[in-house]
Amino acid sequence: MFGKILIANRGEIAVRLIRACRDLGITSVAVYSDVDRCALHVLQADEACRLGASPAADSYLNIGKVLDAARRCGAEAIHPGYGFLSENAEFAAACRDAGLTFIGPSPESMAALGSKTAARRLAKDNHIPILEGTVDAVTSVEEAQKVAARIGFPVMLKAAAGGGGKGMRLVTRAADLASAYALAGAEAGAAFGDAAVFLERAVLAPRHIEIQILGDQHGNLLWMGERECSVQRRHQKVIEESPAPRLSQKTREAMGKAAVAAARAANYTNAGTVEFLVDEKENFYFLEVNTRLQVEHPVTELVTGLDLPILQIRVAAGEKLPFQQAGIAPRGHAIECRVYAEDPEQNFMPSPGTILRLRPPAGPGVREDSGVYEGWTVPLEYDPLLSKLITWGEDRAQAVARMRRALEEYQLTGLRHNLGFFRRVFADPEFLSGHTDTGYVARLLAQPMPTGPRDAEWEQAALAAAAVAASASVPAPAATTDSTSPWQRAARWAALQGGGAGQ
Amino acid sequence: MFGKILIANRGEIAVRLIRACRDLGITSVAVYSDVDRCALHVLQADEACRLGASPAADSYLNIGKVLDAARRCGAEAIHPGYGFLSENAEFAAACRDAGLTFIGPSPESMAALGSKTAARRLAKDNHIPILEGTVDAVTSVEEAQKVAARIGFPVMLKAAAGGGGKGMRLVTRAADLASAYALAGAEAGAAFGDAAVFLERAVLAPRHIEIQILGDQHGNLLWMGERECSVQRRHQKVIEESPAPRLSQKTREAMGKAAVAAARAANYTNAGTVEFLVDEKENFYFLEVNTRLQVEHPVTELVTGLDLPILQIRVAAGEKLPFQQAGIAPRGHAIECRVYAEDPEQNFMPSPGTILRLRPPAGPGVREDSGVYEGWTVPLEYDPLLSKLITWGEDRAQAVARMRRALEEYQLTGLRHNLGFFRRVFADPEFLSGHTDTGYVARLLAQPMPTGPRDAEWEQAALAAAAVAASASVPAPAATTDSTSPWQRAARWAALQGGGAGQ
Amino acid sequence: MICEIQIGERTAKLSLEREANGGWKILLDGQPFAADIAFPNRDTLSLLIAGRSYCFAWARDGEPGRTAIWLAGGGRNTAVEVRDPRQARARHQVQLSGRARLNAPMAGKVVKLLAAPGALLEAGQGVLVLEAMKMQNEVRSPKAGTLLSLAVAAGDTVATGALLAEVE
Amino acid sequence: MICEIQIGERTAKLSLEREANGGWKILLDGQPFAADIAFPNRDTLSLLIAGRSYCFAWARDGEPGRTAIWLAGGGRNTAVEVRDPRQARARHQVQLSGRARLNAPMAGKVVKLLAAPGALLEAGQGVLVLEAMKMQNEVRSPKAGTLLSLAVAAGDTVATGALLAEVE
Repeated sequence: MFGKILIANRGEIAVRLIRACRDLGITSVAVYSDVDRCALHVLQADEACRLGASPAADSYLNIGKVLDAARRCGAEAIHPGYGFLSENAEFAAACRDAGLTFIGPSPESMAALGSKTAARRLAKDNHIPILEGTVDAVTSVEEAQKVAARIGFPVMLKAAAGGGGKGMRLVTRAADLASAYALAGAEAGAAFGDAAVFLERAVLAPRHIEIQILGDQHGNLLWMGERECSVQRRHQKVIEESPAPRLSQKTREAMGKAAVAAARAANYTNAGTVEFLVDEKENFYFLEVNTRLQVEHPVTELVTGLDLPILQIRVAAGEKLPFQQAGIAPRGHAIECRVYAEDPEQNFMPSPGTILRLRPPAGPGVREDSGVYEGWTVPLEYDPLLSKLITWGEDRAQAVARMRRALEEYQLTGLRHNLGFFRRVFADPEFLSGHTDTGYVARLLAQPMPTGPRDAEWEQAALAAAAVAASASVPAPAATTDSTSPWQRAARWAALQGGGAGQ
Repeated sequence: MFGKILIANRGEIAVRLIRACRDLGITSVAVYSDVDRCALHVLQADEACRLGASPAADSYLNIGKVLDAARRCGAEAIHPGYGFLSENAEFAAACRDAGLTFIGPSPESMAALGSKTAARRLAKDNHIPILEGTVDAVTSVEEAQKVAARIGFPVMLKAAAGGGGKGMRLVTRAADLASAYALAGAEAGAAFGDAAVFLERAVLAPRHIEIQILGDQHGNLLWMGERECSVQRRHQKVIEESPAPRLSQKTREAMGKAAVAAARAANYTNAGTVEFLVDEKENFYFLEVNTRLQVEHPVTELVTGLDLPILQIRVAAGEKLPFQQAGIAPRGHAIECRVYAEDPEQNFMPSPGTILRLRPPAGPGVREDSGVYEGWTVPLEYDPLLSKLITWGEDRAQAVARMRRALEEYQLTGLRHNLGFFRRVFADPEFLSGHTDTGYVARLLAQPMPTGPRDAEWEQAALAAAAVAASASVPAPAATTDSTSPWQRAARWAALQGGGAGQ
Repeated sequence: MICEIQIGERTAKLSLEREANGGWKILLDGQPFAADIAFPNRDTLSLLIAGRSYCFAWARDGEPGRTAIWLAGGGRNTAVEVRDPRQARARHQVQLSGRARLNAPMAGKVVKLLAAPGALLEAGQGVLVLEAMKMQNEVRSPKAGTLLSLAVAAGDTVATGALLAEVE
Repeated sequence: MICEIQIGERTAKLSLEREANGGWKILLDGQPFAADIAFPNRDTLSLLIAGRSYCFAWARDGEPGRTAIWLAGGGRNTAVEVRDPRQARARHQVQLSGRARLNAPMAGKVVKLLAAPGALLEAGQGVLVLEAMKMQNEVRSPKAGTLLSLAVAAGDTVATGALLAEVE
């Protein structure tokens, strides 16, 4: 087993991996950019090593600097988390060349599966159903127009590299294709260092269900249940759950076997996720493989009782998986909410700022994987994920009830976020019935905001509280040491104008 | 199902019960004494109702005031929690007379099992092994001396009413019996309103293992695994776990059946716990029945996946248990640490005060059931339990590793507490081997304090941090609005003198 | 103290007086409002109103005469504005002026301008692209009209709420 | 700033100087101590020392010249005392005076006196019974000797650290 692991990431996933290292008695090393000197992962790690300036290209995406940090601190292995370099085969190869264990699949497996285009070809070759479209990237707007005309609108533009909804655009008519192609390419380039995008038939309002896989270096390759990830905005998941509601055991197993077949064709080891689109008739289509730990891995952990980062580290160290396929026995139901610094009233746009108050919920069935703390200023440079709130219950109804209770307890002020949006989702009959698909969020937001029986009372209490608080003579409990310039204050004010009780 | 439940308790258990009500969509009503106006349970409940002055006799132990509060708020049921009125058959009967559902066993079952002396007789009648001693209370020091002489020292003095180590004294020689008898009686009187104590043979360093039972009003009575509770100080549990390490499945099942037999003999319904002493040869002796929810119920919840307060409420409302004995399938291992405001360096004496900083741990496998918050002044009047920290793991080793990690993250300052003691326990080979008995804490404290390889480094960092903090020009972040009198400050200073890095 | 508080769409007038016994006398839009108010710590308020328990953690923000109070409680996290009624009047007039202003919906970097001053815009047409947290976001015109002015250039970093452009 | 800090059994001398570049120059018992120090927020400190990361949340307590700093970090929660070296000297002398003082180990109520002034005590013999949080606790003499004086009577409520009795 390793003595020291460098965690080449930041935010909640870096904190999650530090916890895994601690559970195994392994020294954890955080890396950081200048703006992240006081980020939570730096405060929590055993050691910390500066990478460089704040832009990701100078820090978390810079292979040379990450490898240099690993050399300096004497790490034996690198865990890449998700995003940044996690799906970069070149980085995995560079680790191997530097004598470091990359905690993930081999560079060869990543190359075979990591790009969506390559993965589509592999799936096709292994008789796993895929959606109509280009297998290779499209190299010009003209080519994109031609293919789109052939398969018919709507079409989906997708970054060949990466995932997480970045560099992805739904295009419903030819007139929008050029601008969407440019934006998707630019976003993909900025996020993954690769601007290539491909095109496929868009299935409107499908379900998005994925299979967790895990393999060791001794030929064992298992699937660990599925995750339903249809609740998305901006093509990015915000709520995930396991098991998927309304999915037959027959389809679940067929998907599991297809996922293992795809992974086996690429000699896959370590953790990965095979994503599928599922239509109303439970036909499923291979989408892509995420060759790394997934953001939403906790829902699988809560139902299976397994610790995925720990298993990743173990198999990367050469250990055999300690169980077989039959040993994976899910129990109950788990749901995750991704808490983002974003504004649901402004199309979920990122909304950085300083956290003035943070009291996460706790108690039975509640897990919080956070990457922030009270007083932390969420930087502009990176993904706005603050934390993940996950609940477990004996069944879906209990997991939902506990999530509702957790949202009730959650205190988070100082910036805009989506907790109010979740509060609305977990009171919505359509969500509660389990009939979600990727069009769900748009449908929900098209409805008028419902008001509860206690809302007016709450508003009266809040008015009184605000008046008393404003009149209080104690100094304002601002949590930062930085003084805020008048200009910043004015800007903040403008942002506050849109504020409402809906949050 | 009930629409509104009054929670006749305070602290973490009241918060736990508020959460259970919320999960069921039931309105929760907190009750409070004057010193508890801003206690966490009052802040978290849907409604709150004043009982009276701060002494428990004027508030939480006052049957008339609790019933009056229930009437005023329109509650249909009362959950008593643990301690206070929870094992008071008179109170349960008064609830019934007032047309309120008491969430617990019937007054008749409580009378048959609630007093330790009555329970001993019932166990004897049902051929469940008990320890030699008096079945009834001893009424004078002289009688106590006589019985002790007969069965031989060491003997244990125990309050006939109540539990939790209050009114309990181990006596090793005749000369100490008189003072111990007086103290135990006074403590029992103050805590339970009943000064009666009985005497039994003391088994030195036995294991303390208990069985969780649960019955509905339709004749179903199940046992839900055991809890190992041998790690005690002042005859009160501080660490509990499930399953018990080194317990054969045969003994476990025999204890489960004995527990169900005892409960069935008393027509038991709702949740209860049957406590046993277990010797080295796995002989077990019936100790007592706690006719209420136990402090340590979360460890059972984490391994069985069940929610005990919710099941209590359901069966009290007349519902059938939704599973049979075979449906109870424990998974993994859970451990609980009771976080107390007490001083391990002063024989674990209670140590009230104001919480200046509180950041509980979180992440995979960690659950915190807390009754306090940053800024709260822990009152002198009640039990010093602040919170319960519980971890779950696939096996004991993982539960322990996660507990160690959680303790590493835990930030709690402003008063003395036992987190440092737990840190020591979870690094101790004897504890890690699972070979604990009720003499464990004394053996541990008799050893010199071990120092870790990083302790000196940590101390240097702490010295530098303290100097920088002391020189900082920002105002002190005291969390209270109260000004502290010079006299109180001086007293605080004296308390701080004993301070050390050991915490 | 008399103040005007805006919460969501609603604006209310609050009058607040400390009583001799330490309690509070509150008038909400002229109506007496009875609450038992206590302070769990320096940034938390507990209110018991007709038996119901409300707890709010608060943080102060803003500037003299216009305090923003962030409130967290009962599952809601929201910013309310507490105004001195006289100063509020002046501000209102500014807001009512004719032009539509495009403010930055988030802090970010202007990566591309999509229209030049003088351009005729359709409602919903993109004016510029703002990048934040690795997302490219088109900022669109709220209405059809003429792009009067651009307050930023490509490459500029802007704070949340900063003026980007004006459309008439 | 120069101060004397007591942590557990150890007392150290710290000298602290703010450098022009915003950094800190620290001497620990006369030896230079290199640390990269940052402030995550107003009550947290981050120190990077030879690559290792230490984070402490702190809260201040105490009185002028004798600051108590509660530190939470790395699994430890402890109070350290930061003293002005001159004032510390004076205090020390008080502590060295001859008699054994019994201080209240916790705040509580004196429910019973077990010995009267003048009584001869064995080491470990009970002097009085203190009740706190429903526990009855015997406060015992730390040594054999004579009970010189009792500072409390049955029924008194005492704060933590309050003088209860003196034994010689």
